[in-house]
Amino acid sequence: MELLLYTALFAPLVGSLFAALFGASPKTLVTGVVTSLLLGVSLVASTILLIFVITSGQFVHVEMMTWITAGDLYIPFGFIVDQISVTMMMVVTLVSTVVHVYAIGYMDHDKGFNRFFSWLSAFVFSMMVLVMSDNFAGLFIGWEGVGLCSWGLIGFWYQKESATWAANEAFIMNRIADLGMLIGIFLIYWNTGTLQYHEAFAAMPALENATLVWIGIFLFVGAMGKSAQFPLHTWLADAMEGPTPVSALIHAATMVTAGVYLVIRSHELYALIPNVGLFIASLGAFVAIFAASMALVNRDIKRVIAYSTLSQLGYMFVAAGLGAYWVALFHLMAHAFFKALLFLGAGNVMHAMDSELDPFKMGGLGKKMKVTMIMMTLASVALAGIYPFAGFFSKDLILEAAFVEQHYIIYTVLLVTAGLTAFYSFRIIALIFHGEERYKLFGFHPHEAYKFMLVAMSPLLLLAIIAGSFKLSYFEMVTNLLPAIEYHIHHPLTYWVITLGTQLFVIAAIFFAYKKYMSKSVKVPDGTSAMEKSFFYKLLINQYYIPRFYEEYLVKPYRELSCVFWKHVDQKVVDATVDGIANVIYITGENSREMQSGNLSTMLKWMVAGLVALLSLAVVFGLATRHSDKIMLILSGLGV
Amino acid sequence: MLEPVNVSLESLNLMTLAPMLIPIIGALLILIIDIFKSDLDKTLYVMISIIFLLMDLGAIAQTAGIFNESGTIMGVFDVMLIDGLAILAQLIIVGASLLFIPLALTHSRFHEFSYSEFFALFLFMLGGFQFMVATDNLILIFVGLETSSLALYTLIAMHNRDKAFEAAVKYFTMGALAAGFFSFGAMVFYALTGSIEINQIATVLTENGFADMGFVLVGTTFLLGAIGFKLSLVPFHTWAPDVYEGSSAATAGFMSIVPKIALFVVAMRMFEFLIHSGVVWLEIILYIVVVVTMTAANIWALVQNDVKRMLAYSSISHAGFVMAAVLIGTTQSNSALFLYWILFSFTNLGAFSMLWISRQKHLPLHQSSDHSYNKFAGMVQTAPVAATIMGLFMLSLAGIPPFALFWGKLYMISSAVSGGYTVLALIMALNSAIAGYYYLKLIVFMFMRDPVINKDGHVFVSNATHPLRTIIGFAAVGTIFAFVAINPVLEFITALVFKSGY
Amino acid sequence: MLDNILSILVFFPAIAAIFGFAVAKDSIRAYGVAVAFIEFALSLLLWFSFDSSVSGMQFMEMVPLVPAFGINYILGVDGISLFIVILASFFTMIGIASLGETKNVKNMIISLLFLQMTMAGVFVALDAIVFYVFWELSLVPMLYIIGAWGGPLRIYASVKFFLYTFTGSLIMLVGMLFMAYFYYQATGTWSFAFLEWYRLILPETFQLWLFGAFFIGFAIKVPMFPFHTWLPYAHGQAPTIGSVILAAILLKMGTYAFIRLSLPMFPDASVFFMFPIAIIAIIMIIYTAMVAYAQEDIKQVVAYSSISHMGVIILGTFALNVEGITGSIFLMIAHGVVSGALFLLVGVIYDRRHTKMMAEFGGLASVMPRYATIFGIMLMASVGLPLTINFVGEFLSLLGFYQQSHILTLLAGIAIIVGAIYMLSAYKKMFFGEVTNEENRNLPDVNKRELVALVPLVLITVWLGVYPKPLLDPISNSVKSVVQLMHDKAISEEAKTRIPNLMDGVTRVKETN
Amino acid sequence: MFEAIAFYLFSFLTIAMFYITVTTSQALYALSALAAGMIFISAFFFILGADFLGAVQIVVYSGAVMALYAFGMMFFDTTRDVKEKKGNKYLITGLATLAAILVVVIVSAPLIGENISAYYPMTEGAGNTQEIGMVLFTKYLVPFELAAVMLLVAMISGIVLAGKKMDLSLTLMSDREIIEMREEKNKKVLL
Amino acid sequence: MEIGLNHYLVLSTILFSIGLVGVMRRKNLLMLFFATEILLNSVNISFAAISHFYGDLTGQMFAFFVIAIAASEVAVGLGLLIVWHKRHNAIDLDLMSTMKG
Repeated sequence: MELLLYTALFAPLVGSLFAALFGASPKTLVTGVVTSLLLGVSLVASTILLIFVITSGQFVHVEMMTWITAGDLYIPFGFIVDQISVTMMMVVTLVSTVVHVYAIGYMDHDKGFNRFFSWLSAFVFSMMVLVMSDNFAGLFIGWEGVGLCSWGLIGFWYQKESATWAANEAFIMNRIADLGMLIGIFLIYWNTGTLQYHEAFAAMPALENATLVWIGIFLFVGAMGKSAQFPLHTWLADAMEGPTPVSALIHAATMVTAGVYLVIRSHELYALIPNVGLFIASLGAFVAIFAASMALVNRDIKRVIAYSTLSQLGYMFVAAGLGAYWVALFHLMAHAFFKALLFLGAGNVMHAMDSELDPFKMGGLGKKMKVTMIMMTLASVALAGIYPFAGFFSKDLILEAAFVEQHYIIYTVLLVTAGLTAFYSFRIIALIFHGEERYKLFGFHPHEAYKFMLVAMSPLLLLAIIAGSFKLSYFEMVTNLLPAIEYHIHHPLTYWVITLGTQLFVIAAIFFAYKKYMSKSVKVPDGTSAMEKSFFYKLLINQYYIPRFYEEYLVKPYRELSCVFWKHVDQKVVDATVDGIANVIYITGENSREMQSGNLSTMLKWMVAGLVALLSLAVVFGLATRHSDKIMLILSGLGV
Repeated sequence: MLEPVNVSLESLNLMTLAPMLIPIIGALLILIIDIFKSDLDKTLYVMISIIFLLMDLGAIAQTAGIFNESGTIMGVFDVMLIDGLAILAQLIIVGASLLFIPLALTHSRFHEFSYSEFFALFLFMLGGFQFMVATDNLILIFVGLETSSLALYTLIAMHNRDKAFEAAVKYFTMGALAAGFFSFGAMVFYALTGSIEINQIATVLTENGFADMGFVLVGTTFLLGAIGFKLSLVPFHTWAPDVYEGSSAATAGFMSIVPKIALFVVAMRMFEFLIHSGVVWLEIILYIVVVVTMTAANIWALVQNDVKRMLAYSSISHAGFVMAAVLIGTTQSNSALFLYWILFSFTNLGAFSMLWISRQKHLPLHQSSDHSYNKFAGMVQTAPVAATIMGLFMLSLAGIPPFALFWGKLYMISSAVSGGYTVLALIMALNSAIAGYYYLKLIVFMFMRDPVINKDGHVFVSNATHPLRTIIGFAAVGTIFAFVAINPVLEFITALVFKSGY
Repeated sequence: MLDNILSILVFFPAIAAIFGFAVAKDSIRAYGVAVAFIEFALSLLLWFSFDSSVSGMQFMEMVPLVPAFGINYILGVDGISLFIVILASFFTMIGIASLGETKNVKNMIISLLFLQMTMAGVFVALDAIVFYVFWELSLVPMLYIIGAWGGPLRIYASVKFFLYTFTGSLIMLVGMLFMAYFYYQATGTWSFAFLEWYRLILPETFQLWLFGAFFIGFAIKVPMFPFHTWLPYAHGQAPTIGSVILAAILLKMGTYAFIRLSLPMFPDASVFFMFPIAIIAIIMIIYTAMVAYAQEDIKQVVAYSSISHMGVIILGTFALNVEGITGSIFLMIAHGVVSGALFLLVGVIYDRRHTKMMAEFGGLASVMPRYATIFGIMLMASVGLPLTINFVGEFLSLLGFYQQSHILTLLAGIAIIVGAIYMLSAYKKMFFGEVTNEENRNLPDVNKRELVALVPLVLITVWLGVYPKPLLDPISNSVKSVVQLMHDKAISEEAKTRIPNLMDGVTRVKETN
Repeated sequence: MFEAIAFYLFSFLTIAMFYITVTTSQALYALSALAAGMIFISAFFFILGADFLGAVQIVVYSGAVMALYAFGMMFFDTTRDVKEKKGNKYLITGLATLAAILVVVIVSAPLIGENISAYYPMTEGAGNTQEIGMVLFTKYLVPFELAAVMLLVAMISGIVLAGKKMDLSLTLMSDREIIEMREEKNKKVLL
Repeated sequence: MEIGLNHYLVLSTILFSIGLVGVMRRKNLLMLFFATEILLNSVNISFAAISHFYGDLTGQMFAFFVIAIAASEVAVGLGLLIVWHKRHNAIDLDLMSTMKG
């Protein structure tokens, strides 16, 4: 089993290094193939591990070698395959294998083909480290590793200013969160003396509540960054500058869910601090509706999907926050499948449309790209949570959990969000595939993607449809580790009312979207319509003005302050002081060298003056000693 | 009627006179030779001088041996006083002279070294200095001082060009004023105590508990003026830069070392007992003078355009630095004074010698002085070895370890620390930093700039002959490997100083 | 030979340098590389014969120098100094090997060899005066290197560098003399030996003053805010090799000295000044990172980033526990490798374009992909990505300090954010975007000679990031004895509690359980 | 009483003479006044019983020194008025007066430790010259001999400086010129 | 009205100060040398007086040596002046300031 574990872990790394060898050379198909194959190996290994874990109910735990030791600190490279991590491994390897294969086609004409696969495999490796590590430090390695790869992939087209900007934004925002994570790790170490999961969690119940709260908060701050929770969410939408497979893999299926994974992994901690859990849930709910609202009007298909991801992450946090860890994990998994599918579909569309992203410039593509249309529609259905697709099982559970836990506000918010989700998903479906063929106005010649790309997508499609049926077996598996709380609304009537009501609401939203956006009157918005002038539209299209707020009130001041620090503080104060001291000394010399006039008379005068000065001092001193008692009297009178 | 005086020859301890008499005899010999045959080559005189200096060294060693056995020796009606200070100072005087005198053997001919009188006067001067340090009688000190000074004025003037005369006249006139100060100061102490021997003055003053403090202060002031003049303490220093610039580099180097050590010994004898007896005023005054001398001279040195003038100011600063030893007045500080001055002597003489071998007969183009910084620009490209050696001396003067002067500074600052003068120690340290700048300036010119005036490296060694190279080599080796010798030298000095009761 | 290996290590380069005067100009480079390689091999030999399980000094040598004044030539090496010595010889080798076309190459190589002597000397000296000798002497070759081969402001920069550090170290010298005097008062003999000084327990007020005196010397060398302004000039003007060695080794002297001298000698003062120094360190970290962000010259960015990183090192040092100090020592090495590599990288582009202005570049990633890759790796190391060398150090430093103060560590942790900001934006300006400047269009990628220097650095960066244990063990071992010494010597209650007692045998975990 | 009158008289005279010496613009006046002042000072010596000193004063100063100065004056042709560019008069007088006042303030205080035993007491009945001879050739033999050396030095210096040797400066001549000069000189000797 | 030691000391001081004035204000070197003679002579009065009042010969000795020193100085000083005068035909010290700073 250890060998399998190492295979699963290191196969992507090997692939990445292999591809890196050709990094600077022009496209060689072999890199794509090799990396994909290696990922396949990894997938197989993960699958075997999954089966092993399910069947035996045991963990695979290895300690490869020591990493850091200093003082009492001991951090090994330790890896664990348990129910949680194996789930994640499955998701990661599966989606990434699909994406790799897909990308061979998608990146076909790109000059950076080899580089792309190197980065992509490196990402997978980092992600595997993240999920498989048996300690927080190892998690942090993966955590930063995925951040790095995300940076490299978002900025993959580095000639584009917007891409590199987005890459840096993503990295820096993640770093902000990572600081929180780091602090959380420090707290854990100084309070439990270890960073190993099982030891640390074992020690936690003995700690003070306040400490635990702090640990919980700081770790969650870390999670917020990776999972793009408010207020660190802006990077995710901008990250869509990267190639679409990247968005599918990183910004939908895997990396962004790392935050959720962290919370699930730390469930023993969060179970001790329900208040923090509630906060997480509330924030999740807020982000869910907040992101969904922004998705409503956006005119960039990838961004819409990105907001959707954000929104779904909100769902997951709600579940995790409310203690329904297994539900969160389940939704994470299901979401990974259909969201990746959605992205890849969007990738097909982009490919067809020469990277055009505005759905208003498309329309009627369904005729040219039937398979893609079907796939995307099904994925959207899954996303919307229609029975019997994957989304229904996972998302519905979250709603139920919220209901059962009697957090009705959260429940309501999530319910509304579900409606919004359905609306915006089908808004773009309608805009892209149905209605007038507006693309002709812009001179596009769309075509369907390569066959093998579509084939590659098919496992995802399958899973998006059927993943819900694994619910029970899944439940059995993960509840070996996670608290086995079943969320049943005991009153059957209520159950049915809620379930059916939700379904109807969602379907209504879908119809509304179709009705609104399939009509022939849909035009490319030109900023003249009443809606576009409305306050809400502006608010939403500008993402609540948050990016601008950041730009105006954080980025710019930072840049200006930096300049002030450099040009004014550092040069004009600190350095000028140093130079000033030197200059004062020098100028004193320059000015007083006149003393040495070279005239003998002056020199003699100086000598006499020196003598007189000494004599005066002598007299003063003589008087002072003779009258020292009187002087003291005067001084004491003055209060000295 | 007066009784006839019976004096036994043994009680006179005539051998105490031997070290001083040897150079005087040598000088007379040179004069006699000159009478019989003039126009003899300078090498002869140089060698005669060296022989006599070596004999002198031997005589000093002899007295050192006796001192080591029997302690302080008084001789010739107790006028002569041979103690550790006297021995050490004489060793430095003669040693530095030995380094100096071969500098006469330059490639080009310079006026003073071409005449036998120069060597005769030089030896007379040494005799004067040796008398000064080997007595505590103010009369003998005064006469010795004047003998040597008058000879020195002439030596400077014998360089025979306008600047040299100007320097000599300035030095002479101010020296005359200082002589007035000295005699007035001595008079006041005589009035106070009825004696002009420092140990008796000390005894009497201590006995009556410094009753006439006013007189003491006036006397000290005048003596400080006189001694400070010779030691170039600010504000009595004004002669120093001009005189250094006016005289030949070799003479300037000599002047920066030998006269000063003689005066340091006098200052130690004169002032330390006063400070130890609690004349706070003197402590304060010396403190101020030391600090001002160090600092002001450093600051002026910063702005100089001529290397020799810079070295003049730097010598002033070093003198101020060392004067701190007198202020501190512990055995350690007094030992530090000698250690410092020994190390300083070859470093500084080495530096001046480097200037000396680069001396040209005429001023460089568009320059108003012999050794402007510009002259040395880019030296490393044209004369790398010479530049390196010069740089070495500069580093040593700046107190960069492990070169010679660092150890002196170290021990001196340590003595300030141990003596309880914390702030002084800091000021000394900071002054070393300021001093770093101007020494560095020369290094910058030599190593980091391109040549301006001299594109031909030969200029820098135009005066070099084997003897000069040897001297410089000796100084350089001494500067680099000083750390090997520090321990024996320090032990020797400390033993002598301690045994003399300082 | 092993008995005298430290002396050989110190003086071999100097002697070789003297012989180097005799080597012909066109062969001097080979000679330099050979000498540096032998030196490096010697330092490796030192490592292999080093006993990691011993926490104290090894390979001690003692020759009386000025016994009358307690000055002895004492050398020794322990886990704290071992790797910096190796790093120094390594960088000298790398530096000489990568030396591009240089005028007066002979003088340069001889200076470098002398510099190597002083660097080795500082880190193995166990006598204050010997330490001081090498400490000061290291300024001279550096002065020459900056002043003779530097940019247009080279003279200003070199003189400033020299005088500033010289001033600071003179104050330190006064402190050393005080220390020796106190030792003399306590024992009746003079001594400048560190190991003797360690045994001296000083009253707290003395500790404070002496700490202050040493602090000025070290802080200028490090350089700590607000004494840092010489550094950007020195780096900005220095030739590549000068910057490399300055950043990689010379700056470490200050932080090393804190650990070697200040901490074990003045435990109470260290505790007393812990927070003020931590605040300075935080200012260094954030402020200089912001200044770095504002720079237009890539070399200045790296220079300021050095200061920022030194802040983390200082913070780790003043964590006063094993984790923090170990981390800070490791970070010294890490920062040496990384900043050295970054300066080399800047040198690569400077050699080609003779400018360091970022605005002149842009889009280099497509022109020089290998260069961009190596730069990227080093950049990521610089921002402290895990599995690179810097992370281990930074992590341990911050982790260590967290025990002392939560909020300050949080502030210091901003390092990882601001560090990313200036580094990434600099990288973006240089490498990303379209090639706008025609001159950049046909730049050659890194050549073999440069790769010889850079690839080992990349390998070390990753190797030690993944497997830092061979270094951490000896370091940690020696640090433990330092911390224990501090704890034992501490007088005040606060210091006793702040500095952990390792001899309890009871670790923290067990306490909590 | 006589002593007092003599003291004040000669004090006045010396002060007046020296005042003239330092203020007059005529070198000749200054020289004459100086010589007169010196002689008046010897009067003090006689009053104080230092006969030998008085004699030496007159011989050395008024004789030798003044003769030298007079010679110098003729040589320098300073009979004409010397232009004294007046510097800062107030500074000079201020400094001097301050010095005078300061010293006078201190010095006019009575000496407390006045009962001082003489180390070389005057012998009753011996003449001043004898006494001096006695001390000079025992105790002060060394300084005396050194003073002789000093005078020798002064003599040599005077000869060197004022003599022909300084007329041609070897320092300023190039090496070639020096060699040529030597050869010429040798020729002369041969002729 | 007894003339005491202090009288002589004061007189000496006054003469010394006159000498100082001369030293400071004279620009003609020859006349400046006159002033230095005054300095030394003024001290001699004190020495003789102290010698007289203490009945001690040392003071007279000192004065004797001071006279010798003064005489030697005149010789050297005049020598220097002659050299200077030969070159410049002047003995004004204001001309003598080529070195400064």
